[in-house]
Parts: sequence; structure tokens; C-alpha cells
Amino acid sequence: MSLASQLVNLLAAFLLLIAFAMLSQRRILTLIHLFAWQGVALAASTFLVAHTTGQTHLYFSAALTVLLKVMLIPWVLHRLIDRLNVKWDVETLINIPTTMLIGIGLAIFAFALAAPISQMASTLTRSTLGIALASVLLSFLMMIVRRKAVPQVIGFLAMENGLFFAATSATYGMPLVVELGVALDVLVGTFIFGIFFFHIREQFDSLEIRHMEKLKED
Amino acid sequence: MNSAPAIAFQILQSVLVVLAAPLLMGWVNQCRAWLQNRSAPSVLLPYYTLAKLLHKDAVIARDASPLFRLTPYVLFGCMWLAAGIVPVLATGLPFAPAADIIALVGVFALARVFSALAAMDIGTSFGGLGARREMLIGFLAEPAMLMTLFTAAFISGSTQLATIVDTLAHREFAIYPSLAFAAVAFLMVLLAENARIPIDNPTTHLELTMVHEAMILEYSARHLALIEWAVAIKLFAYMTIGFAFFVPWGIAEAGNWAALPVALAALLAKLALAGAGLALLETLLAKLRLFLAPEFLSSAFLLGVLGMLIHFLVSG
Amino acid sequence: MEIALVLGIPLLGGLVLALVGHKRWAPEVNAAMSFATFCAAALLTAKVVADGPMVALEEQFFVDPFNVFLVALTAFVGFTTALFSRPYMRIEEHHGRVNSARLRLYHSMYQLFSFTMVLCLLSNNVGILWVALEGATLSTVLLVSLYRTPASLEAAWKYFILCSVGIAQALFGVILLYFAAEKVLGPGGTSLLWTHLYEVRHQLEPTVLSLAFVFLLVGFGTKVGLVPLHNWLPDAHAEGPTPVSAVLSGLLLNVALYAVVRSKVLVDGALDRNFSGNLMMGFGLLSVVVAAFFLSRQKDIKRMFAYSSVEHMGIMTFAFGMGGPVAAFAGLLHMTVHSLTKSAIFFTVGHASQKTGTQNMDEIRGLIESNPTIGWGLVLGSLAILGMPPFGVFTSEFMVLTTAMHEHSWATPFLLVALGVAFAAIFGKVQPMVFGATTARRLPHPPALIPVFVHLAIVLMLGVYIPPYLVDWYRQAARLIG
Amino acid sequence: MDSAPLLGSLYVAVAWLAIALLALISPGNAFFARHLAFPLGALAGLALAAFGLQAVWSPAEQMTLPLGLPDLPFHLRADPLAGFFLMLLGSVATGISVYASGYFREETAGRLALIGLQYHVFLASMAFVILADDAYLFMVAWETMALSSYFLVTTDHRQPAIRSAGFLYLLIAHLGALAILLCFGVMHGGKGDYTFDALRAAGLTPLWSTVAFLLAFFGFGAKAGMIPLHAWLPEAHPAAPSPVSALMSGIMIKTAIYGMVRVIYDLIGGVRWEWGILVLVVGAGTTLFGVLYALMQHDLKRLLAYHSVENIGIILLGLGMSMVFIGFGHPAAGALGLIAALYHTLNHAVFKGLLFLGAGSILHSTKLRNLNDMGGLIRTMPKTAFYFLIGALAISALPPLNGFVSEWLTFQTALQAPVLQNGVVRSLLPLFAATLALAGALTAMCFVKVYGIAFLGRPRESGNAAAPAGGYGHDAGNMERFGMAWLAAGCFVLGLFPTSFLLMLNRVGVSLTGQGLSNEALESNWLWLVPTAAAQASYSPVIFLIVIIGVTLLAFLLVRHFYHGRVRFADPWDCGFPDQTSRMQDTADAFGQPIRHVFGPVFLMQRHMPAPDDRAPRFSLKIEDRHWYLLYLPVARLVGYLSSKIGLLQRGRISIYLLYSFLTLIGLLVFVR
Repeated sequence: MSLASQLVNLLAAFLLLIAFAMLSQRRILTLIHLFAWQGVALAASTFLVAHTTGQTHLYFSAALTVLLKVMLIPWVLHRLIDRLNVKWDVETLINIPTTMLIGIGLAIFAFALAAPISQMASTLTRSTLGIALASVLLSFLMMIVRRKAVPQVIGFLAMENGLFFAATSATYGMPLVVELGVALDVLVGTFIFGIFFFHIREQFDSLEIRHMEKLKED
Repeated sequence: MNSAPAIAFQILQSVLVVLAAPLLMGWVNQCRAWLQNRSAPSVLLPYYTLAKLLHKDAVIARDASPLFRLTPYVLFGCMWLAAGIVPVLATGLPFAPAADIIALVGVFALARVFSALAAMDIGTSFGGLGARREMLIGFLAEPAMLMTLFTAAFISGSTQLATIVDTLAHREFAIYPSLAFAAVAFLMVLLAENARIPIDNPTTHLELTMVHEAMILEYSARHLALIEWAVAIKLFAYMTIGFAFFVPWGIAEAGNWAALPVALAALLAKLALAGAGLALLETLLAKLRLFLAPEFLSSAFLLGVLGMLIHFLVSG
Repeated sequence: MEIALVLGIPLLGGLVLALVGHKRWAPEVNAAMSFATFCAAALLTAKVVADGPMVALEEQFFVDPFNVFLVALTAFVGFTTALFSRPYMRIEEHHGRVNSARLRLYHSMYQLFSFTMVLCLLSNNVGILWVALEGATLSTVLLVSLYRTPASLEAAWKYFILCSVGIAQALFGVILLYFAAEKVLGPGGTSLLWTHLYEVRHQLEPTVLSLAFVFLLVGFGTKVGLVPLHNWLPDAHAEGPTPVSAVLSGLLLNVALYAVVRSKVLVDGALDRNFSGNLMMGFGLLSVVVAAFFLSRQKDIKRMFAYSSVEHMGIMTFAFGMGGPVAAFAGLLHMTVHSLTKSAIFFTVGHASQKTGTQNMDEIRGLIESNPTIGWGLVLGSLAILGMPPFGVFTSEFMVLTTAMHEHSWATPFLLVALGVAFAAIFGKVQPMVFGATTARRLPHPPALIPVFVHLAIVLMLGVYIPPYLVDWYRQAARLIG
Repeated sequence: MDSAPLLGSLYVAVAWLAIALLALISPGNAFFARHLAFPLGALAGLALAAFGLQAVWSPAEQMTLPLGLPDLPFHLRADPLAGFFLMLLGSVATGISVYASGYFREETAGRLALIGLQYHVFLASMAFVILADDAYLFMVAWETMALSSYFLVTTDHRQPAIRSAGFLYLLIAHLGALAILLCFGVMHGGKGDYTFDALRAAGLTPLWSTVAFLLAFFGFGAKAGMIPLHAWLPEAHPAAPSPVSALMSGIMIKTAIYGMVRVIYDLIGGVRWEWGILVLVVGAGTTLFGVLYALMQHDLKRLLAYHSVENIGIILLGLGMSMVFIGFGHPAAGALGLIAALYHTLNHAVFKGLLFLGAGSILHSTKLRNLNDMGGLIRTMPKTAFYFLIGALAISALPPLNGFVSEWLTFQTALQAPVLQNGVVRSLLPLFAATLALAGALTAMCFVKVYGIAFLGRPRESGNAAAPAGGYGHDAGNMERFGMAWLAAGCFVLGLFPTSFLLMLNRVGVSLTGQGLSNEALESNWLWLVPTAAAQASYSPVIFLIVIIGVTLLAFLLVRHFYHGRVRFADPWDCGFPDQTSRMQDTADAFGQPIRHVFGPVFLMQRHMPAPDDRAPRFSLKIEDRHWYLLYLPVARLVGYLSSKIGLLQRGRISIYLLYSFLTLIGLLVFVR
């Protein structure tokens, strides 16, 4: 196994670790930092792959990741929670140890699911597909258990990270035009989320999503 | 079939029935009086009554509609028609194929509907009461009657009265257990349909019990006469239907003048016996409460159905 | 050229309307732009019908009978909805529910939404298809919350989160698809082009594709509104402005289903067994049944018709899942008639709730008395959507049901029960609204009801007579996906 | 021209559609709708009857229209069966349309235009139902028929009861239509070909053909009003304007019989006797249920509606017997049963149409529909009373009118039972005949009640504003009377000349079962109705009528000749109790009392009896249909329960929603693995 491949695996492990950390993290600020670090790991691995394989468009991709996910979005989120003055701790629906246990189960499931596919892959990053899937599922779990709007959005963004990682690990990245499009969507989405935070805050005086359970079948 | 002698037979029978019916009525009343240890009225009393009524002026309620005045004639016509269909003296009458047993029941139903309607015409409470009770009895008696007739129809494979009588009278003798059931059912229907005890009492005018009399309360004079006459013909017709089914022997072929005296004699004998039997029954039985009448008639209905089933069981 | 027009006009319209700001004539511009898009779509259609499928712009765009039919439908409904929204939004403004800033947002987003729809349909690149579909969410989410009421914010939030998360799964599916395609087509841009994928679909790796299909189905299925992924749909339909409900039901769901069907074609090529078909039939059936039962407990009129959309998307999914020329034909026809009928219903519903000032069905009464056209429009539209002949919805349901009876007879009792319950539910609610004594007031602007009757007339026509060229067209499309 | 009957019928149907559109187009003063639409429609109906008659005697012919689905243009076909029903539709619609032109004349222009539209679309759709030769056109016409009649029923939609009646009607109609649709789905061989020819050729296994039969029976039965799917009928028929009630009861529910015969005999084919038993059981239940509930009604139109249920039962009895005979391989007896059923279909159309029109005239002139408020109408409406009497006698199956003939034929069919080999079935048939006998007698009772209460006696509630002391209202107008006279004449024609219709129906029977009546039956002349052989049974209504009139006249003349015609008028005898009022007459409820007594358990009664010391004693009685509690409400509750449970899926929590997506994803992934 080449050094690059080992490094990528290391970064993948790091990514998964951060995903777990996010799942267990209560403080919102730390959550944003973790998200930024996840972006760093993603960018690094993309860069590494680009460097090893000579896929030039991956450099763009890595740069885009750094720009968007390490700098821009964390900064926006930071500003938002400053402006909205939400620094409270994050409450979860299920307690954290249980969540972690479920998370571990999901990770194993993801590995099992990805294993036969990884066998087929010829990329040097192939073994990381399972990790990518696991981090997607973990982010999903995080979205389910969080009760506040901001962590939910962070969960969503972390899921995007997982998807990007899957793209690079399984296929050396999607075509550039797609990557750009996805990035644009993520960016616009983040802005819209930001707008929403203000609207929600204005209407409900809080960003807790338990206020938003009025529309239902009764 | 439609030869001149046959037509003559037809006319003879029709006239005979109409003329003889009050006599049967008188005979039944006489027998009953004897049985009840009363001194009997003349057997011709019904004729005197009819003549008296026919001479009187009719009194009609102011509100009466044409239906009211039409009904006695319709009743009389229906009964006369029935008398023309039933093989009283002879089979193979030219008019008989025009109506089979089902149509015969239809004729009686037509008469019943008209008399019930006429009863309701004036708008008194008695009329309505009588009509309601009459229809109650009718709706049970009619199917019971049909079932009885069907038993015979299944035996002979025909609903033509003439064919039935032919089959039962002229083939080799056989015992039909189903006919026994049918006979009992028929007797019950006969009692009910002709307003006899135990269903109705032809001699009472007690509000709580009367059925037929309540319906004709508003009639007088010639209208009443026609109705009474029709009632008599109806009893006659029913009895002869019974004879045709259960004791068909002695009946003549239409146009066969030679057999006529025998047939006439047989008819007279049968009628005399049946009239006496009816009087006996009426003496022995007590009138049922009105709401026991449905039970009485539904037993008749069930007996009729049972007779039919037994026919299939035995013959199958 | 036509493709550029179809794509460019709404994009331009969106930019212009966004930059200029709200003016008195903005609704007219909106309608005019939509009309221009429709004209361009008609040109494109004519060309494709005449010359057959084509690709354009380095194969990034392609047109075949399947998507051109949806483009035409989308452009048409987009146009009529724009016509309807003209008086509708004026009345809303008059009632003080929106101000000019929001109208600016509304009109520009309306055009951008049209753009994303058309892009999604015309794109040859599965990745771009995904991007456009996500773009459609982004452009409508602010429309759903246009009124800024708590309820509308909640609805928009749910819409946004659920659809984004859902569609993220689809992205994973796209990645897996790319992964499988790369093996055959080699790395590079062409591996995500549908035309290429279609050609090599038999060589794609079955395991990967089945996994990919699960992700794609969950992802796009969220947007289609398949039970149990549908939860955003009734909220978003009920709380947004009615024109938005109309285009969501009439267009967005169709386009999402289009994406699912495209995926299915690839997966069917790769897998021998009817894996994707069975999944789609299962989801379709579940959607039909669950939505039918939901229908009977609704109080909000728009919410009820939103569930009806879930039900109908279920029928279409079921039809496409069954596959075969008849069922696919029926599915396509059902797409057409459903989007026409449902948008017509939303038009009448919009005006009805404006007239009565409520969306609560218990308070809407006697529409036929107060405004016969709205009342008759609603009752005829409802009957049409319930599958009453001679309307076209019946035509497709007829084909779906009879085919199902023959090929999957186990499914028909469920369909029967669901259709019966849905009928009782919807008609039981609509009848008191249109009949009886009225509760309505006058509207400050005359309502636009021509679109309603144009839609219903087309649906009626499709019920008794489908023009031969349309049949041809459907057939070609059905062949592509059957 | 070769295809005269088919083309002609098509023209008539199109003409009805054109009238419908024209009626809508001139809403301004509605001159067309008011004065021309209905008479023109009646003329078209007359033409349709003629074409139908021609079609019965012509070979079957087909044509296609350039409309419809791809690969499935609308197919039309006129064969004897269709011809017979076209004749039924045309002839009965003629009378009803003439009547309607009088009845609707006073409507406002807007309503009249709508009624004109819906009414003629209704007629046209019924014609297309009968003409259809493919499943798709059939369904389209079928549901259009339901829809147009629904709108007609809800003409007076301001009344809540009418709205709910309309809803129930359309709901059951739709459910039935779905069943029919599935039945076609079962029959079509997967070739995408829905023409009736293809369906005939499908060749189903016994299991599937039984499924198809059950679906068809359920689907058409829902429209026909057989129990337990009848609930809509007594609600919807009274709700509609009377000419529409007449159309629905007279013709529309007969299209269901048409559908049944068409699908079961013609398309599925291979009739099995077990099906016949099912039809017989349901038919017997329907018959008894219908007539018993009719006896309990005091709303005239509701009562008539229950009688429609009963008569559908009678038709089903005939059909069932026919199926039993065919199933056992006795097509001749089977044909007789079919003929009896179809003849009753025609008869019921005529007399029930007549009765509904009569009820409409009463409603029109007195605004009354509750029998308990009527009385003595024969004095103010003698002509209506006359026509109604004919209808009442006909429906009571009294000779020599038409109702008797078809019941007589049904009895004759039952009497063919000895030919069957299966002992159990053989002894069952007479039981069904007994049911029929019972129902016939009960019907007579019911119509004595109706006629006696409504037309005879004296007005009851004289406190009623609409009821002046001398009686109510006025007689029906000319057009209304003509419509009723047309149908009353029909009662006579069908009752007196059954043989010509028998021969006509024999062609229908031959075309469906391959065998018709015996030669002896066919050779009998117009005077004698002979179903099998003269020795077995015969009936001559003409002679019957002549004799009964002759004898009655003779009696009259004799009495007059020998005696006198003197009459004195007086008050009715008051039994020595002078304070009687007209309220002391029997009421409709009272008339039904013996039946309630005898058949008590059948009904669900809520009675309120006045106590002896009541100041204002009132008696109230509410009879409810047990089916509501045994079938409809449980189903409704089940649906409500299920939907409340399913509603729990959506509690507004986004986390839960996300969890659904998540679990779906995980579940599918596990499944794929």
C-alpha cells in the first residue's frame, strides 16, 4: 500500500472521528469548529488524491472545499450565531451514549455495505468509500437527534462533506461542472438557511425546532 | 276445442255458478244453524236478501269517488270470471286457457285490491281499518294459495287447471303425500280468504274483530247486493278449486253431454258435503285474535311450501 | 437553439425581475416570459417530433420524446399558472398579505424555478440534473415562506430540510452511478452523460446499480412525495401561495418522478430482475393507500389536495414500476392529466379561499351560488382528479387498473380500497363547499379562471380523444422507458 | 342503408348531446330549454325506440368512432340485447321527456339551462352505455351517466339531506364502477385489447371467470340497488326532481341489468349454476327487503324507491333462475328465465316511471310528499289519480296489466324446476318462487296503502297551509298528463300483447344463450301467451280483459235493467260518534302497523307512544335500515379508525420525519444486501 493511500486512509479515519465527535458534541461553537476541521481533512485528502493521480480538476475541487467549507461557511455560521446570540449548549433527543452506540452500528453497517463495492474499485482511495458512507449516515443521525435549527444545518453540511468525500474516494471526483454546481447549491443553501434563521428567530424568538411542530395531523 | 258444445258448456257453467252460489251460502248457514242448535233459516234466504237489497235506494256518502261505485261491479265481474275459469262441471272449457292458476290468484287479488281501495274511499276510520286487515290477510293467504297450487302444478307439470284436473282425475291412481299437505294448506287459505271463522266472522259487526264487514260498511242496496253475491261466488269458486285438486273425480269433458248428469250429481254431492264440513269447522273453531291470523296463515304458507318440497323429495 | 431559448428565457426573466424590483407590470412580464418560454418549448417540441432526439452543447443537453413532452407540459402549466398568479397575487397584495419586496422575490423566483425545471429536464448530465433539482428546492423554499407567518416558515423549513437531506442521498446515488459508469466509459465528463449511460446500461455493475438505485429512489422519491418520505409535501402546499402550490404539484413532482424513471431505465438495463420496478410499485402502492387515508382527515383545502397529489404520484410510480408499453403510456398520460387537473384545482382553490378568507373547508360553503365558475371549476376539477370519466385522469387510471389486474392482481384490492376511500374523502369535502348557501365575499380583482377551464377542457379531451400525434409521442416516450 | 339501427341510435344519442349543449348556450331567457329542448328530446326518444326495435330484428352490427384511446377507438354495436334496451330507453324516455317539458317549465332560466344540459347528457350517456362495444367507452358512458344523474339529483342542493343523498349516490356508484373496471381488467387477456370481442374470446379459467362474475355482480348490483348496496337508492331517488327520479328508477337502474346480462351472459359466458344461486339468494333478499321497507315509508317517493329495490330483486330472481338452468344445461328454460327477467325490466321501467311521474304531479301541485298529509286527491286531481291507479295496479302484479305478465313468466320459469338433476337446487327454486309470491302480495298491500291514503279518503292535515279544506292543488298540466298517459298506455300494451314482446325477447335470448323458446311457444299467435307448451301454461290477457269488462258491464246492465239506478247522498256513517275528523283516518304509518307486527325483527324501530295523560299526544315512528348499522357505519368507522391511526404518522416533528427517511434508506439498503 502506497504512502499516499495510507495517508488518505488516515485522513478518512480522521473524518470519521470528527463525524463521531460532532455527534457527541454539545457546544455549538465547537460544532462549527469541528465542521471546519472536517473541511480541512476533506480538502487535504482531495489534494492528496489530486497530487498522486494527476487529476487536475481535483485541485480545483480541493481549493473550492477550502474556500467554502473551511472558511466561508464556518465564518458565516460564526457570524450568524453571534448575531443571533445563540451560544447555548446543544440538547439532543436521545442521550449521547445511545446516539454513539447507534452511530457505531451505522458505521459497521456502512462498512459492510461498501465492502463489495470497494472490491471493485481501482482507485487508491477505494477502502474509504465505507467511511464516506458512514459519515453520511452519521450526519443523518445527527440531524435526527438535534433539537435546534443550527446544529441541524451543520449536520446537513457535514453530510455534504461526506458525499464529497465519497466522490473523491470512489471515483477521483465528479466532473468539474457537477462539482461546481453542487458547490453552488451548497452555498446558496447556506445563505438561505441563514435567511431562515433570521425569519425563524423573528417569528418564534428562538431557534428551537420544537416550536415548529404545529403543522400536523390531529 | 272451441266447438259450439264446448262454448255452450262454458256458458252453462258460468250461469250455473252465479245462480247456485247463494244457494251454497244458504246451505252453509242452514247447516251451521243445525249444528248450533238454532232453528235454521230457509236455504233460500240469501236469494231473498239479494232481492231486497236490489230493490232499495242506494245511499252513498257525499265524498265517494267513482271508484267507490265501480267497485261492486268489478268485484262481481272478477268472481264471475273466476267461476268461468275453474273446471266446475267440465274440463277443457274454451275459456280456461285464457287464465291458469296463477292468473286465477291474480283475479282474486284484483278483487281484493279493489275492495280495499273502495273501503278507503270514504275516509272513515272503519274503512281504513278493514282495508288494512284485509290486506294483511291477503298478503299471507295469496302466497299460501300459490304454493298449494304449485304443488299440484308440479305433480301435473302444468299450471293449467284443466291439465291438472285431467292428470289427477284420469291417470292411474296414485297417492301423492304432497297433496295432503297442500289440502290442509288450501283449507286454511279457504277459510281466511272467504272471511270465515277462525279468521273473520261473517256474521258479526263488532268493531274490534270485523274485517270484511268493516270494508263494506258504507255500501248499501244494489251495491251491497252485488258484493254479497260476489262473496258467495267466491266461496263457491274456492270450493270447486278444492274439488278440482283434491277430489277431481266425476268431472266431465267439455262438450260431452252424456257425462254432464254424472258431473252435476258429483258436484252437488261434493258441495253438500263441503258446505256441511265448513259449517262444522266454523262451529268447532273459535275466532282467532287478529294478530294470530298471520300465524295461522303463515302455517298455511309453510305447509304449502312443505308440500312442494315433499313432492321433490319423494319424486326425486 | 431552441434549447437555449427554452433555458435562457426564464433565466433572463428571473434576473430581470430580480434586478428591476417590483413594478406594477411585473406580473405581466412574468406571464409574458412564461408565454415566451412556452412558445420556445413548442418550437423545440415541433423540432423533436419532426427530427427525432438530439443532443446539443457538447452533449450537455439532449432532447428525446420523453423529456420534450415534459418540457412542453412544464412550460404550458408554467404559463397558465403565471396567468392565474397575476390577479391572485394582486388580490393578495390588496389583502395585505404580501408587499412589493416579496412580490419581487416571488416573480423572480417563479422564473428561476421554471428555469431549474427545464434545466433538470433537458440536462444530459445526471449530475446537473441533480444540481437543478436541488436548485428547484432552493428557488421555491423562499416562496413557500413568502407570507412569513409562523406556519409558512415551519412549512418551508421542513420542506427545505427534508428535501435537502433527501436529495443528498440522491447525490450519493449519482456518485455510485458515476462509479459504475467509470468502469465502462472511463473517467472524464462523459461518464455522467445520460445518452452514454443509456448505451452501456447493460454493462454496468449490477450490485452498484442496485445500491445506487436505492439512494436515487430515496432521494428523488422525497421530492416525488412518496410515502413515507412525503412529509414536507402537505405542509409546503398548504402554506405557500397558491400559484406555488400549483407549480409544486403540477411540475416539481413530475420532474422528480422523471428523474426516478430515468434512473430506473439504467438500473433495469443492468439488472435482470425487476428490482427497480418492484421497489417503485411498492412505494407507489404505499403512497396511494396511505395518502387515501390521510385524505379523509383533512380540514385545510390545499392540504387535502396536496395529499391527493401524493396519491396520484403513487399511481404514476406504480404504473412506471409495472413497466411495459401500456403501463408506461398510462403513467405518462397520468403525468399530463394530473398536472393539468391539479393545477386547475389549485387555481380554483386559491380563488375560493380568497373569496371566503379561509382555507378551512368547514368554512367554505356554497361556491356555486356565489361564483358559479369557481364552484363548477372546483367540483369538475375534483371529479376529474378522482378519476371520473370522461376526464382524462380516468383514461390513465383505466389503463393502470386493468393492466394491474392482469399482471399484478394482488395489488388491485389495495388500489380499489384506496381509490374508494379517496373518492369518499375528497368528494365528501368538496360537495359541501360548492353546494349550499354561500359564505363568500367579493374579490377586489376579477379572478383568472380561463386557465382553469382551458386545463379542464384539455383533460376532458384527453378522456375521449387523444390526438394521433400525441399518441405517437407518448408511445415513443413509453418505448424509451418501458 | 345497412347499418340503419346502429347509425340511427348513434344519431339519437348525438342529438341528445346537441340538445344538451343548446340548452346551455341560450341561458339568457332559456327559450330553447323551456319550450323546445324536452319535446325535441322526446321525439329523439321515440326515434330511438324505433331503431331499437329494428335492431332487435336485425343482425348484430358494429362500427367504430374516431374517438377514444389509441388502439381503442370507440366501438359501437347494436345487437338484439342492445336493441331491446334501446327500445326501453327510447320509449320510456319519450314519456318522461314530455312530462318534464311541463314539469320544469316554471324553473328559473339558469337552473333550467343546467337541468336541460344534465338531463340530456344523462339520456345520451345511457344510450352510449347500451351501444358501447368496448370496455373503455362503456366505462366512460357509465360514469358520465352517474355524474350527470348526480348533478340532477343535487338540483336542489340547498337542502342538506339532498346533498348527502347525492354524495352517497355518487360514492356507491363510483365504487361499483371501480368493481366493473376491475371486472374488465380480469377479462381482458393482457393484450391491451378492450373490445368486447376480445373480452369474449378471453377464455378464462373457472376461478377467474368466477372472480369476474363476482366483480360484475357487485359492480352492477351497486347501481341496480340490490342489497346490501341499495342504501343510495331510497335517498337519491326522492331527492331528485320527479322526472329525474322516473328516469333513474325507470331506466338508469335498468342499465345495470343490461350490464349484468351483457357481461355475465355475453362476455364472460359459460354461466355456472353456483352463480345463479348467489343471484337468487341476493335477489330474494332484495325483493323482500325492498317491499317490507316500502311498506314502512310515508314519503311517497321514498316508498317508490324502495319498490325499485324490490323490483330489481324480482328481476334478479328471474336472472338467477335462468343462470341456474343454463348452468345445468337447460338453455331453453334458461332462456325463459332471461326473458322473464328482461320483460320485467321493461315493465318496471314503464310502471315505475309512471308512478314517479304521478308522485311528481302530486308534489308539483300540492307540495306534499308525506303520505300522512295527503288524502282525497282523487277529487282535485282525477286524471293523475287515474294514471296512478293504472301504475299501482300494474306494479301490484294484477292481471291484465303488465306487471302480472312478467311475474307470471318468472313463476313459469320456477315451475320448470323438475328438469334439474340436482335435488337440492330443484327444491330451492320453488322457495324463490314463494318469495316472489309473498313480495307480490305485499306490493299489492303497499299500493293499496299508497292509493288509499293519497288519493282516497279526505285530506288529513287540514291545518296545513297548502291544504285548503276542500282538498289540495290542481290536476297536472297537459304535458304532464300526456307523459303519464303515454306510460299508462305502455302498461296496457305490455300487459295485453305480451306475445309480440315475447318473440322479440326470444331473439335476445337466442342471441345470448343460443337457444330460445320451444316451437309451440313461438307459433302461438298474439292472443295467447304460451311460454313452453299450451298444455303446460297459457294466458290470454286480451280475452281476460274482454271478459272481465264484459262481465262487469253485463252485471251493471242487468242490475240497471231489472232494477233502478236511484241514489241518495248522505254523510258517511259515523257509528254514532259525530265528532269524527279527517285526522282520524288511517295514516300511512298505521297501515303498515300489521307488517311491523309480523316482521318486527326486520326493522330497526324507534317509536314514541303518547302517554294516556299527554296534553298534546303525538305518535312518532322512525324506521331505520339495519344495513346502516351492520355494513355502512362499521365501514365508515373502520376507515375513520384507520385514518386516525395513519394520522399518527404525521405529528409535525421534523426529527421524526427525518427518521422516516433514514429508516427507509436503511431498510432498503438492508433489503438490497
